[in-house]
Amino acid sequence: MATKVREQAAEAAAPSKNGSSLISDEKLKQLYSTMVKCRVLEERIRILKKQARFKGNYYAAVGQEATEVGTTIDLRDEDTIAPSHRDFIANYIKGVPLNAMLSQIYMRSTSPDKGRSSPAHCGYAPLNIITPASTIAAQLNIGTGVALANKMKKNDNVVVAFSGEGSTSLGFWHEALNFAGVQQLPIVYICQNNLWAESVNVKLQTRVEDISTKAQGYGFPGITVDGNDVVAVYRVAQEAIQRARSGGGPTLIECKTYRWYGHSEIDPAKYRQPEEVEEWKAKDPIAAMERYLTGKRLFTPEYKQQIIDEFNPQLDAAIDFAEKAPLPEPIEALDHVYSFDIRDRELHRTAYHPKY
Amino acid sequence: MATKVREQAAEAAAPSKNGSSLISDEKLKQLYSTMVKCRVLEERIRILKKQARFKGNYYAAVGQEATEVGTTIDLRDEDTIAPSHRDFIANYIKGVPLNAMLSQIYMRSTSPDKGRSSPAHCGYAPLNIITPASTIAAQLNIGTGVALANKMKKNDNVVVAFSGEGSTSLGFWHEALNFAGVQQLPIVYICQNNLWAESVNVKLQTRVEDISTKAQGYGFPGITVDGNDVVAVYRVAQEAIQRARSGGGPTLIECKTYRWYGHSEIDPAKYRQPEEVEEWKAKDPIAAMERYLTGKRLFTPEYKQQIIDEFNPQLDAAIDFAEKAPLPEPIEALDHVYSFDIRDRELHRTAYHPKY
Amino acid sequence: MAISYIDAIQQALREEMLRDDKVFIIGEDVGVMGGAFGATKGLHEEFGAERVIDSPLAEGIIVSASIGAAMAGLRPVPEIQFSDFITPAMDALTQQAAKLRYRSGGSQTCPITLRVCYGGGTGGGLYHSQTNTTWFAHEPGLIVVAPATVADAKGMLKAAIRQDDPVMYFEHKKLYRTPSIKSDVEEGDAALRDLFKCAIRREGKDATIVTYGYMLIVAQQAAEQIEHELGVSIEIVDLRVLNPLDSETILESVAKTHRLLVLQEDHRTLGIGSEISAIVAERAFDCLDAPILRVAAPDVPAIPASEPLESFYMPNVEKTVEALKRILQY
Amino acid sequence: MAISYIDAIQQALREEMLRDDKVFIIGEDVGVMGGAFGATKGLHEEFGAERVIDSPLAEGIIVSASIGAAMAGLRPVPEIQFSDFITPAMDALTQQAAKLRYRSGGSQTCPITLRVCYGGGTGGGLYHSQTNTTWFAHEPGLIVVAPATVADAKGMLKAAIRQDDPVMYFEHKKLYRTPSIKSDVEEGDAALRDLFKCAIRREGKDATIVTYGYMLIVAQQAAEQIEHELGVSIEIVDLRVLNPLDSETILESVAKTHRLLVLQEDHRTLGIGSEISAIVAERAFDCLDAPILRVAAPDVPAIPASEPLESFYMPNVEKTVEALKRILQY
Ligand SMILES: Cc1ncc(C[n+]2csc(CCOP(=O)(O)OP(=O)(O)O)c2C)c(N)n1
Ligand SMILES: Cc1ncc(C[n+]2csc(CCOP(=O)(O)OP(=O)(O)O)c2C)c(N)n1
Ligand SMILES: [Mg+2]
Ligand SMILES: [Mg+2]
Repeated sequence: MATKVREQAAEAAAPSKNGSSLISDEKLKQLYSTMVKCRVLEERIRILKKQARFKGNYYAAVGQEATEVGTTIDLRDEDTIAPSHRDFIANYIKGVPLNAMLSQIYMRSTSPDKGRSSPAHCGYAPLNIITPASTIAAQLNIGTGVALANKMKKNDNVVVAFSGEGSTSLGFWHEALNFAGVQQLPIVYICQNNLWAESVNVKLQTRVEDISTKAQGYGFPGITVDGNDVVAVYRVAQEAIQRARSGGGPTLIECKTYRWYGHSEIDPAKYRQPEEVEEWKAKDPIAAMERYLTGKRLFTPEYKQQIIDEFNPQLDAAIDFAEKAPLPEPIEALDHVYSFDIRDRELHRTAYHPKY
Repeated sequence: MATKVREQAAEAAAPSKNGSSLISDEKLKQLYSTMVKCRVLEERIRILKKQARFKGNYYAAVGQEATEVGTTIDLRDEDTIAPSHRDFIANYIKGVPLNAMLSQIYMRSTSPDKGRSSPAHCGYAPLNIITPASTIAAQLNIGTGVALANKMKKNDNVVVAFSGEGSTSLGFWHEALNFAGVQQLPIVYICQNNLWAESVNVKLQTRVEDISTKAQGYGFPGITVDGNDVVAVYRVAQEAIQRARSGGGPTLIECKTYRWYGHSEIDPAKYRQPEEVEEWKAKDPIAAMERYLTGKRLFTPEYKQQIIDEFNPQLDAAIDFAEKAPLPEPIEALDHVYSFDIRDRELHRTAYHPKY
Repeated sequence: MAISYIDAIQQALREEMLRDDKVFIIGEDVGVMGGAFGATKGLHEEFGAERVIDSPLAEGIIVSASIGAAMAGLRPVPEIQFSDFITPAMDALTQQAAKLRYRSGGSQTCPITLRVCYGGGTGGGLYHSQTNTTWFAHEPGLIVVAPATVADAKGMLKAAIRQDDPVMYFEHKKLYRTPSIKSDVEEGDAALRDLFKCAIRREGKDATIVTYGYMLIVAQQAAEQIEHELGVSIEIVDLRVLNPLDSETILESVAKTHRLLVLQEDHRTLGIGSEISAIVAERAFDCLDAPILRVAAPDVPAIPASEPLESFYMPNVEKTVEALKRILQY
Repeated sequence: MAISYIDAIQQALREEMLRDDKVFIIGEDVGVMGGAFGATKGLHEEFGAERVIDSPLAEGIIVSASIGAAMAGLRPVPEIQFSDFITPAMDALTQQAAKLRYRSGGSQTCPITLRVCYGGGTGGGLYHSQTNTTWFAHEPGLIVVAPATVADAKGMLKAAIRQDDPVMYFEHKKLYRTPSIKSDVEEGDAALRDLFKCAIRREGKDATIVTYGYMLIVAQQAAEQIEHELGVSIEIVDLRVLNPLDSETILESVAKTHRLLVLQEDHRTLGIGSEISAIVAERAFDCLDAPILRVAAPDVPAIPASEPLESFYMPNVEKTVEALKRILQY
């Protein structure tokens, strides 16, 4: 079966072969404004981290917003996403309330997981967002199982599963994609190839140029797209999601992109050349979209300012909510182990019972 | 990098592009006679099993001899092979004494592993044959490590690692090939695609037509060859081994073949259509080679009889040796756990010591 | 009419699949072939390839796809053909299934029932005889059960499938067709069995044997022999559940008999017997009149294939009787 | 001059690489970056990418390629960045490394030294705090060590690299830079330390604490506090080796003090403490004047990230002192 290996942004932005219409101006603006809000959100989180206002680490996707937004924006509530440590903002794009997300950052009792997972590992059951483990690629395999269930239930919900290029080296990644191919599951695998897995360059992860090539081993389409071109990503993702919804099986989409900062907030990223970073910052997906919108007379600096000015108060409120929210009670460490309660057993098991 | 997906037997039998000469008559006869001996060996083992003369199970490669012989026959003692449960005869082809191999079948103290592994799981340190675990594909990963060592030692020894098509679904398989690609290791992966993994058809293992396609995801050549054409297999294997020896990196060779009998001696293989079995028996690699040799005036029925008549006495002697060989002493179950002895500790640890 | 342990498993699967169409089976050779040992026999024909899925050869995705399907509301019953080959699913089981409810603050769960064929003594050798229950008995978040009787084989499997937690169900291959344990079983809900308590299989007052799985048979034979020899009475506790452990039943038995022996097929170090011994030494110290002995396999990597090596390895009646005498005569 | 635990690890690696060119390092981020915590700092520059290999993100091949390289005569020192992520290597470790010598009748071996960064109490949360030593302490064929001092960190790593068996070397991330344990270390062979025995870190006569890793610090603080409070003396046994266990040293200490407390960071069920308790209840029963208590984490799936949850989880001085009092006043 034919496998497409490269899709150019231009081509992607044009009416697509499945005859779907051009993207509306409203949608183009929504893609842009959502990227801006994600950027503001993560840059703020990074400041909060530097101010040591929350404990734990954070993994910013700054520079990768086009990928996150273009793939996630039009999903339904019933669709599932399987984020990795890098995809905190995918929660926002899918509609998770900021109060819940900031509570996650602050590990408060008001967070979706009641303060158990690390700040960036955010899930949200009401919107079918799988709470990620840190185990790289594990979310793909669980997401693949959700896709299996959707297929068995004969509904048309899809799963969008995220991973980085480093993740492709793991056996988990292979078992998931191979199974999805055999079962022709309604799932889209988004591989954000940002060139680095912590300090390890993609050249040490795989011998292939394009991660999308790997789809050929699984018998479904693999597409490489400019991950900093939100229109291209959106178009390619929509096609893949459509194919999945209509029973056409899985797609692997490689988004070539870049993380502007270190692997996490404690990583100075000395292993990268400053030139490389500059080169990629020049490819800022937000600036690129501004140029694109300007060409269509859809962008003005005021418009951008307005987006930011509307978003910041919401963000301030959420931060305030999270900072005022209570931490979990210590004893809650004993909860949610099983469907039944174990507090009693745990609290008394160490005690010696002279009754014997 | 270009990846070759199909090589025809004819083409393979012709002088190869790397300019290597035609295969000598002597070599052709050796390929044939070795296949015949392997067939005799395994058919005899199956009889011994039916006669319940040894315990434990056996996994015959009858029907797959061309693959085993064509890939293994010209290896050096220093080259390593990583067999699976299916590749008992690869031991014979590489030169393991029949006494050792039959001792393995009979699980005697004279077996290379002193009676620990199951009959078909034969390794032999003096000839660098890795003693296989039953864990599918695990031998590939260990073999890949041996290849890494050969590369680091800057010698020109190669590794030939065997697996079946079912093995390709496992994460282990992926991690091994991906790493070999990145490191450009001197290893040849032989995938014997015999259509079945126990009762599971290859269509349920992967969506791709040719397993060799999977090499494209790892950035090295993948070749599909008629696994019942020993000349084609030999030629393709020689090219891959040459490439590996000279620092050209790994190759994945898919040999399309078929196991005539059940997965093991206790499997009636009801899941297969009799027609399919007949169709493949008609493609008997030994009969095919006889036709090929006849065309070259190198074959007569007497010649075949002579091979069998010479081999049978050797086999009888080895069976006799094995049946007369002692079983391991019970206490030997405590040996070879560590580099140091633990008999004492184990024999006395349960005892209660009133000295305290 | 009396049925075998493996037929009880097949019945449980069939009844639960008929009861709830969310229940499905996935694993290697579970479909067309009906399982390596026949536990899923006939189910592929009856329920079709959609609900009895012959998976690729990949334990990791067998379990992790089940986790995802369970999150999405289905009731997967995946199978691991041999416990020896469960390692590719180690992450799915210990890092995903065991931790999903906890890491999501109770908002996401995965009620899967993983059937695992385990156990030695059948000449299967190093890689077809392993137990490996310790890896999972050590993981809170997982329920680990190991039925020893036909009634439990059926009833605990049915209960596991209905339980809102990930359950690992260890079935001993040597029990599959043991004639001596064949028995009648009930139908439907009446067949359900408890998932949390130990069972007293034999009442006694002079010593307690705690065991599970195939070793229950060995314990019973040893008890009979020694009662006959020494006129003592031995209590036998069948663990049934390895995680979370039912400490109370064990402690009460020891409080009554004052002597404890743990019998396990697993090798000694960090087998389930270590935990039971530790619980009793911690909480019922005063009740003990003798050291707590463990009859277990020696600490070697696995069960060798050659007959003399395997029989040296396996715990048996003789070793059990000898240990019992040591604590009784202490 | 006094160095830190992590510098001791780096020194050991460097010295062994200089001594024997068969020694090489492989793992995630071990090269250019010098390791997630800096344990391999400077080695990539000094020995090059050939001997300090930045591997793909795949723990399975990191370990299994090391096994193969070791079979071929090299001395690999692979690294697992966090014990939480060791699961992809579960088969390589338990089914291959642990069993290769055994299954080949002693004819094939794989002397690898796997460094594993483990341990909690640093706010790392569910997946950057795990211990998971039980999975491997349960596997004969593996040597499992967990140094608690700077001298051991260096000497046991050097000895492990020279040992003809697969060794798992668990290094506690909270010890890496703890100022209080910094100390001088010897150079070269003089720095070598034993790989098989426990160490008495503190002599005492009224009770024994058996522990390892970071908990040794907790044990020492608890011992001081209670000696000061009650005027008793506590003996502290540092396990050092989790597999195979040095039972003799533990038994001798209990024979002297008659009271035993096991302190482990791991959660209670089937942590190493269970085995130690079982060994003593089996072999030194008569010496015991009190129940064997275990101070351990509660049986929950992992260490939660939020501060109050983590501190509830972690064993500490207060919990240890309380348990000590219970056995002393028993
Ligand atoms: C199985 C596993 N091994 C190692 C790690 C440690 N780790 C966390 S993120 C990371 C790099 C991931 O790289 P990539 O997949 O490219 O995602 P990115 O961080 O670039 O978004 C590593 C090695 C882990 N979390 N899980
Ligand atoms: C990890 C693992 N899972 C399951 C098994 C059980 N098993 C043994 S052989 C086999 C089928 C192997 O099929 P394939 O790789 O095609 O090799 P073939 O037997 O056809 O030569 C299976 C599932 C195993 N040995 N290891
Ligand atoms: Mg990356
Ligand atoms: Mg096959």
